[in-house]
Amino acid sequence: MLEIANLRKYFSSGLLWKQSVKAVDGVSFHIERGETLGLVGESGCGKTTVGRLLLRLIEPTEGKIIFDDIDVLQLKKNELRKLRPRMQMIFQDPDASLNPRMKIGDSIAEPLKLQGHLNSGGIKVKVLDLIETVGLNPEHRNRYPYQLSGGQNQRVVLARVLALNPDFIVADEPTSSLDVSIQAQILNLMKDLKREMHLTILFISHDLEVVRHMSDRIAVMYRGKIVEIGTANDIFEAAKHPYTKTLLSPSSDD
Amino acid sequence: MKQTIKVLGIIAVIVGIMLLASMPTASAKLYGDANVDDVIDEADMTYVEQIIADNEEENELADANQDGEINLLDVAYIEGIILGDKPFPGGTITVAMIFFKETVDPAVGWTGWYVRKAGIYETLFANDENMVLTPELATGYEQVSDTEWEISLREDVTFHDGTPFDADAVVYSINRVLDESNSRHTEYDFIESVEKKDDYTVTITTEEAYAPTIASLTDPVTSIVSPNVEDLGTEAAGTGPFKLVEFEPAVSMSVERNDNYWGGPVKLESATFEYITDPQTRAYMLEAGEVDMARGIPQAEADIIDGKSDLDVISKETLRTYFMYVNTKKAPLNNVKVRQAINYAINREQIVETALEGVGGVAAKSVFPSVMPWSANDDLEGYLHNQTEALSLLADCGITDTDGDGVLDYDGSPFELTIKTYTTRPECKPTAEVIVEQLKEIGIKARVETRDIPTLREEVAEGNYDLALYAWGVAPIGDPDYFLSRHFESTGNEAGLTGYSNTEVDDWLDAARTTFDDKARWDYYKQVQEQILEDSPEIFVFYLNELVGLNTCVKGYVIYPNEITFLTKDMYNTA
Amino acid sequence: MLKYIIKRLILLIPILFLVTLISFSLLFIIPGDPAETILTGPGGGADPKAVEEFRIKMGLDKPIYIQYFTWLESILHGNLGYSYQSKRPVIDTILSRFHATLKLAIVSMIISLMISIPLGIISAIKQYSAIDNVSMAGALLGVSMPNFWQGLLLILLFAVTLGWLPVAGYGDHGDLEHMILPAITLGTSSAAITTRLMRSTMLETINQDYIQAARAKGLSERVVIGKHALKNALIPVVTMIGLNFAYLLDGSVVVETIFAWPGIGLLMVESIYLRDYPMIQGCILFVAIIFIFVNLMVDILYTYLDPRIRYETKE
Amino acid sequence: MKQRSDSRFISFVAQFKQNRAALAGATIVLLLVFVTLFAPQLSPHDPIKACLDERLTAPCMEYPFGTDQLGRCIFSRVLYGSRVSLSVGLIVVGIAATIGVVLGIISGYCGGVPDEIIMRLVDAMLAFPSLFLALAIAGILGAGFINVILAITVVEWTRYARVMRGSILSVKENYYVEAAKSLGASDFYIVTRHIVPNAITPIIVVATLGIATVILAAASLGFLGFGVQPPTPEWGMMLNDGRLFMRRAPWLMIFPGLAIMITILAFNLLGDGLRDAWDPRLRERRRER
Amino acid sequence: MSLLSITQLKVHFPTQDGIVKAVNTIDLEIANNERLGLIGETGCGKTVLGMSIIRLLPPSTTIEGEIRYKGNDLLKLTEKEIRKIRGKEIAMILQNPTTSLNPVLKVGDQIAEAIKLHQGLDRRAAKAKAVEMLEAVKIPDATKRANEYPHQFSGGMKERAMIAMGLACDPAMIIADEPTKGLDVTVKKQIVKLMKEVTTQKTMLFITHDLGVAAEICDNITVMYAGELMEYANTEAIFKNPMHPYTQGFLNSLPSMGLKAIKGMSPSLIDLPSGCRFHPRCDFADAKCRTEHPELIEVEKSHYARCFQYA
Repeated sequence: MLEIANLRKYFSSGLLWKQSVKAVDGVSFHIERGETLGLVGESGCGKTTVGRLLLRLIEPTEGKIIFDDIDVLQLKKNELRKLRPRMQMIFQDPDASLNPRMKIGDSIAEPLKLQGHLNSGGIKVKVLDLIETVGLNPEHRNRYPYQLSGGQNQRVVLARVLALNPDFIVADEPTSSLDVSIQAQILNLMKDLKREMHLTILFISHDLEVVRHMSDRIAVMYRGKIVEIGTANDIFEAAKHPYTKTLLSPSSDD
Repeated sequence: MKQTIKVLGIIAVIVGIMLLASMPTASAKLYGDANVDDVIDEADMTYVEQIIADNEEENELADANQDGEINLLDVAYIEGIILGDKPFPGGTITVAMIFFKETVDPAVGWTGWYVRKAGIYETLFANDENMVLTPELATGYEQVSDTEWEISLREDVTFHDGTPFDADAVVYSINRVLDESNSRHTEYDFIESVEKKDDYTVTITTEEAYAPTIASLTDPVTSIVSPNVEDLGTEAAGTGPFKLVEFEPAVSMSVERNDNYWGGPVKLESATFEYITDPQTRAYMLEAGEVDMARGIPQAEADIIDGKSDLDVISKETLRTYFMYVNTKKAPLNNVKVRQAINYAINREQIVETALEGVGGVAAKSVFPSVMPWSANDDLEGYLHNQTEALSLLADCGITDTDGDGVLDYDGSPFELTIKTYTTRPECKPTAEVIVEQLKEIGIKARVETRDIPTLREEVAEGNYDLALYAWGVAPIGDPDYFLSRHFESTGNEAGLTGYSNTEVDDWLDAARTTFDDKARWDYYKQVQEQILEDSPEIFVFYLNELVGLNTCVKGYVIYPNEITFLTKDMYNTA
Repeated sequence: MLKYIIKRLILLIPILFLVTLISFSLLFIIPGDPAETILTGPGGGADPKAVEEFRIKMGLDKPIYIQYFTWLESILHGNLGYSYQSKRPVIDTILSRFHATLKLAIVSMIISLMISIPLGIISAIKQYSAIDNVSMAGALLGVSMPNFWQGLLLILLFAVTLGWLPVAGYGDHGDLEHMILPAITLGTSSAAITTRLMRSTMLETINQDYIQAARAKGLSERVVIGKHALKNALIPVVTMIGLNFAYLLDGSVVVETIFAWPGIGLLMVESIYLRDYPMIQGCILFVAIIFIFVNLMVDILYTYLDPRIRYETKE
Repeated sequence: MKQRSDSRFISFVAQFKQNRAALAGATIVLLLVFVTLFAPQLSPHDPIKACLDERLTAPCMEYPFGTDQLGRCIFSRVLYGSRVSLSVGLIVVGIAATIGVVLGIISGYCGGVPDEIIMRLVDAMLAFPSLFLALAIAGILGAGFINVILAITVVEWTRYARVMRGSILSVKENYYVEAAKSLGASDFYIVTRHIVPNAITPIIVVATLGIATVILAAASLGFLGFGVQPPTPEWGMMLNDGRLFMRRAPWLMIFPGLAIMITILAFNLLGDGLRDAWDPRLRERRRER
Repeated sequence: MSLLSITQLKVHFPTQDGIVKAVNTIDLEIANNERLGLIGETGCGKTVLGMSIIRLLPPSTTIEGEIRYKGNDLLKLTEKEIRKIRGKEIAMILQNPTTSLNPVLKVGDQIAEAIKLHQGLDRRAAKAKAVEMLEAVKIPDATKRANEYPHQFSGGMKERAMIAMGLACDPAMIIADEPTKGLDVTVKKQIVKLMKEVTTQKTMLFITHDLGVAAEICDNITVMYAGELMEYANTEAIFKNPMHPYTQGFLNSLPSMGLKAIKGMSPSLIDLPSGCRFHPRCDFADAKCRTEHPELIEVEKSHYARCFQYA
């Protein structure tokens, strides 16, 4: 389904005295159709950058991304735009993921309008459908993001992402800004949806427990590189890389 | 909180110190003026004698030599002052002036005007307070031929730097004006050469016969400078009653008495000119006692200042005439009757009363104010305010209110006139506004538009105007040719703006320029003045009054109508 | 730090170039002819022959880009061209006039800071108190009152009616008493701005977590405000000095006109009336360059004051 | 104690409503607009009709603000003067904000070379103290309505470009922009639908305060004699004219001066109110704890 | 004998949206050398409770009840007296070290400040002590680090510095507010370990939303919800035998416990539900829960819960 090879992204700064930071430094992995790959690592290890690179929201310095036999990096702007609905992203902060000036209903309807397959009546039906799917009330349609809680907004984001029937979703710390009790709600919802809609997911998180719960396989990232990759069980039961071991160890063993 | 109180306290102390420092300081007194009549003359000698004889009471001023005693020595001292052997206790004067220059070189542009006002430089000839041409550094002249003028010079003069004044200095100074690099050299194109005949005689040869030759030597650009000064831009050495002491561009210039002045004892010891562009500020400074004199005080303040016991306002007509160019190339202004009608519609007395606060000027008859010897005003009738006459003249040209809306119509549409003017002279805008009201009264749809000078000039040159209100000094050198030939001779630059051309006027002007007989010239110029009034290519509105506010202690000040001479040897301060 | 300064200086080059271009392009928009005005005497009118000569002599007949390069050359020579009026190097006049402006600006700045900083602090600490309300109202009036109006009212009151202070003028080379009224006129409006800034940064600072942290240590309010809060709150105020300087320069145009203060603002107004283009361009360019360097200095000061930036630029 | 921080608009309005000073400012501004629109109906006299017999009349029933040196009604002139001031303010801010917003969008959204060029130009423009530059332009162009507008616009647009760019840069950081991009939306769509609506608020604040600045600048130019030309009454020019009669007829100077001050005050109050209501830092501070 | 005892504490403060009832009738005792975990989700009032102990709340706040420290009611002390308690007797480690350290002052000076004030040491001695403290919290190269500014520290180091600051005057009690929030897993582990070490001989109120961390450090745990304490027990009991439905739900929603969510969301402190604060989200709620307000009762020995199930 998705194959990336030797992906690199260096950020440079400064106009005259350039400095570059190797955010992603030669990352390769693949994801099977219908699989959830968990990507764990500490903040600043480059995991979010990987997510963005996959969707070509930023341009990689080097590397290859093959999505469904399409070489994503070779696509022209127009072709990329056509591909984009198939690959979607869920961000950390649900509040910043929604345009504060758009009603919830409009935010969900936006991808449908952009796609242009449905007429306004069709869109309305579909939006109501999606709202129900993610466990919101129809009356939420006319609310603004600030009138909803973080958890509810993350549901809206999910609804918007699902509107396009994507094949692949990058979920970048979707619950890190939520409280524990709400986090459980959202994660469960995601699991249900994945099953129902046969989604392929790259699940990025710093929380090992959460990743274990969500993923089929787990990749551990450290300083821009993937240090270990394997099934959830393999990682938790028989970690090989010392960094993974540190992550897993309880604090008293430090 | 405590800290703030401290800070506020410090501020208060500082302000307090500043206030204390601003207390006025005492100034000089007119020692020798024993009878306190503000002049030192023989009566004072008598008065001192009376004091010595105990017939009069002692006073401080009677102690002329300031030795603490009043005795016969003081009588002698007063005599010395009168004779010029002893310095006149004339004190010092501070004057708020209007304009300044960044240089003191009289040959640069019109800087000569400013340094002459300070009494530093002099010219070969000058106009006195009655605009009579008199020799200054010259003793006289002789016309050798139509084009040759022999000028004899004073022999007893030295420059401030000690250089003797002679023909070389004159040749040097005038050649500086004739030099190509001088921006005003074209005005002196008529001069072919200046030559030294002997030490105290120079010969000026002109290209062709040119009557105003001598008068042109009154322009301060021809000020005679010492040939031995290195940088005339920052230093000065003239022959005038005052020597330059310090010059701070844009701020002030101070001068002191020239003890060796050829014209006799200089009464004032020193003077300081402060350059204050804002008229209101000058007035306030005068009132606050920061200056003893202020030139160009605002008309609205004249009454208030005059009303103060210690202040006076002196006013006098100047040679500055406010007039409107009329676009005679544009219908219906090409019709002389329309121009005359406008002349009749204008109520000049009202303009003076309102726009000029009753003090700022004198209603004009024609081009030259009456202070000008060449003015024909006594023989002219001028245009007196007469709305009936104006309306009937306009009716003659088919300008009547055809549609009964109270506005006169010309050629089927309302008769509109725009008066364009500029704002740098404060009188222009209100004057134009009053004229507009007066034109409105007879039904002309008029309005004012202001421009800055270059824009206005450009629009006028393009013929894009109806009436343009301007102010000109009509005879800075005292000769009528300057203004008349520019404005009314067909080839004149300004006549090109109005489109005025009258062959008779051309002939008269040409004849007057090449005639050397004053009587004959006067006849020509009188005719010209009559004719242009009749033809009205320009509409004369008023002659500006110079308004000078001064402390009553300042004595001997006289207004020169040509706005060239200001500080003279006869002024002093009794304060 | 040195590297940072050099970096900043290099970045200035294109800006300085643009600044000269903008200053010069003022010439493009001239209607009318400067020669006409320059050569018009007190009598009125200018001699057409002289006008033509003048244009050629001053190079006004040349293509505009040549004129620009000539001007650039004069800038590099450091004289900024020659005044049409006095025929002297523009820079001489500007420097002597700027001296007066600088004097006035410094005194105004001192007055302004002496008023605004304590007032801003008190207002912030005692938010919504009477003193806060009064000073904020005053500050609002200060920014809203046109300084030309304020200047005139001050003259009317202190100089004309009460006679305490001189009306106008430079006095003896700009002595203090002549400076008070113009400096107050200039200073109050900038004080108004600074007071508001001081108050708002102070308010912002005292609501920061580290202020709570300082209180949690048991420090007294005096230390908390005077040390922890003030040190942070003053940083943006310091950077305001640069802006304030521009504000003072702007104000100087009007204030110097009213008070006959022979500074660069008055020079500008005079030069405009006289159409002394080299002088106008020179003034504009000079003021811009001064302002650029003041801001550069403020930036450097800022990086010095704020350790967050100081150490970043060091690396 | 973090509260939801995204309730921009509603809390904006709520904040604004609580700010009595801002409401006062808004009221005065509305009043000014009313005066401007109905100046002919409100004026007791023709503002340009001179009545030479009644010159320099002190304020009275007939002439509430007195008359000037040509006997024109100052009250009427002040009323009409609001037209000039407000229209200069609105036109300049309108043009400057449009230019600034467009350039700010280009600069902020595109980045790279266009950003460099625009920002260097802005930097260069900002190097000039604004009144100095405006004065030079107005002075050289000569007095007149259009010239005044031109002169002030030239110096004013930069602030909008700067603010817009900054605002765009911060809005651009929001995930919904990336989300829209990942939905396959075009740049134009993203800018118009997502970025500009969220980035424009600070521009409104700056524009409101900008009107005050512009009116003051216009009045300053008028005062220096480079303003709008007669017969249009303009406050700065009236002040300049009235200056000569400062003592004989102080009302000539006092009323136009007051008019300028009140107008600027009103826009400042309004702008401050808008800014306070908008500024998330201020708002959060009030909500927290 | 408890070191700190809170009785009937109510903390309310006005905002423009209404009165925030952050703390509602709380009774709590902390014994000497006890490490008590205060667990709760965002917006339940736990930080306010911590702040109210050393009275670091804005003046508009209304506080009722008593907070007795060593027998003295802290709420009755003058401002001057409470300043002598702060930092010296009770130190608070505020959350978010990035904003809680003054950016323009050197870290060492910020620590030394309190030492200077409370222990009367001179500048140099205080600074030396500050370096000592930095060493105590295992900051390498402490002498150099003391002269650095906060932004030169990493997140974990800043937290350590905050802890050093709290410990600087050897206070009897520490209030630590979310010291592990926002830290990476590995760093978090280090900080937890450090906290555990340095507080062995101290009384601590440990405020957190992270049950795992609390379990590591604390002897007892109390669960706060909507401004009230819902449950109180020793750490083991809370994990093994949670009594309150909220505690149960909270535990179950942890990923490691199977991610079983509690329905609905936390109420706002402005608009609290009637009856039991938790009833809208509670699976066991009945009519009584909706109308009547349960009290905190001792269900087992030293295990309290606020639920009608046990009434």
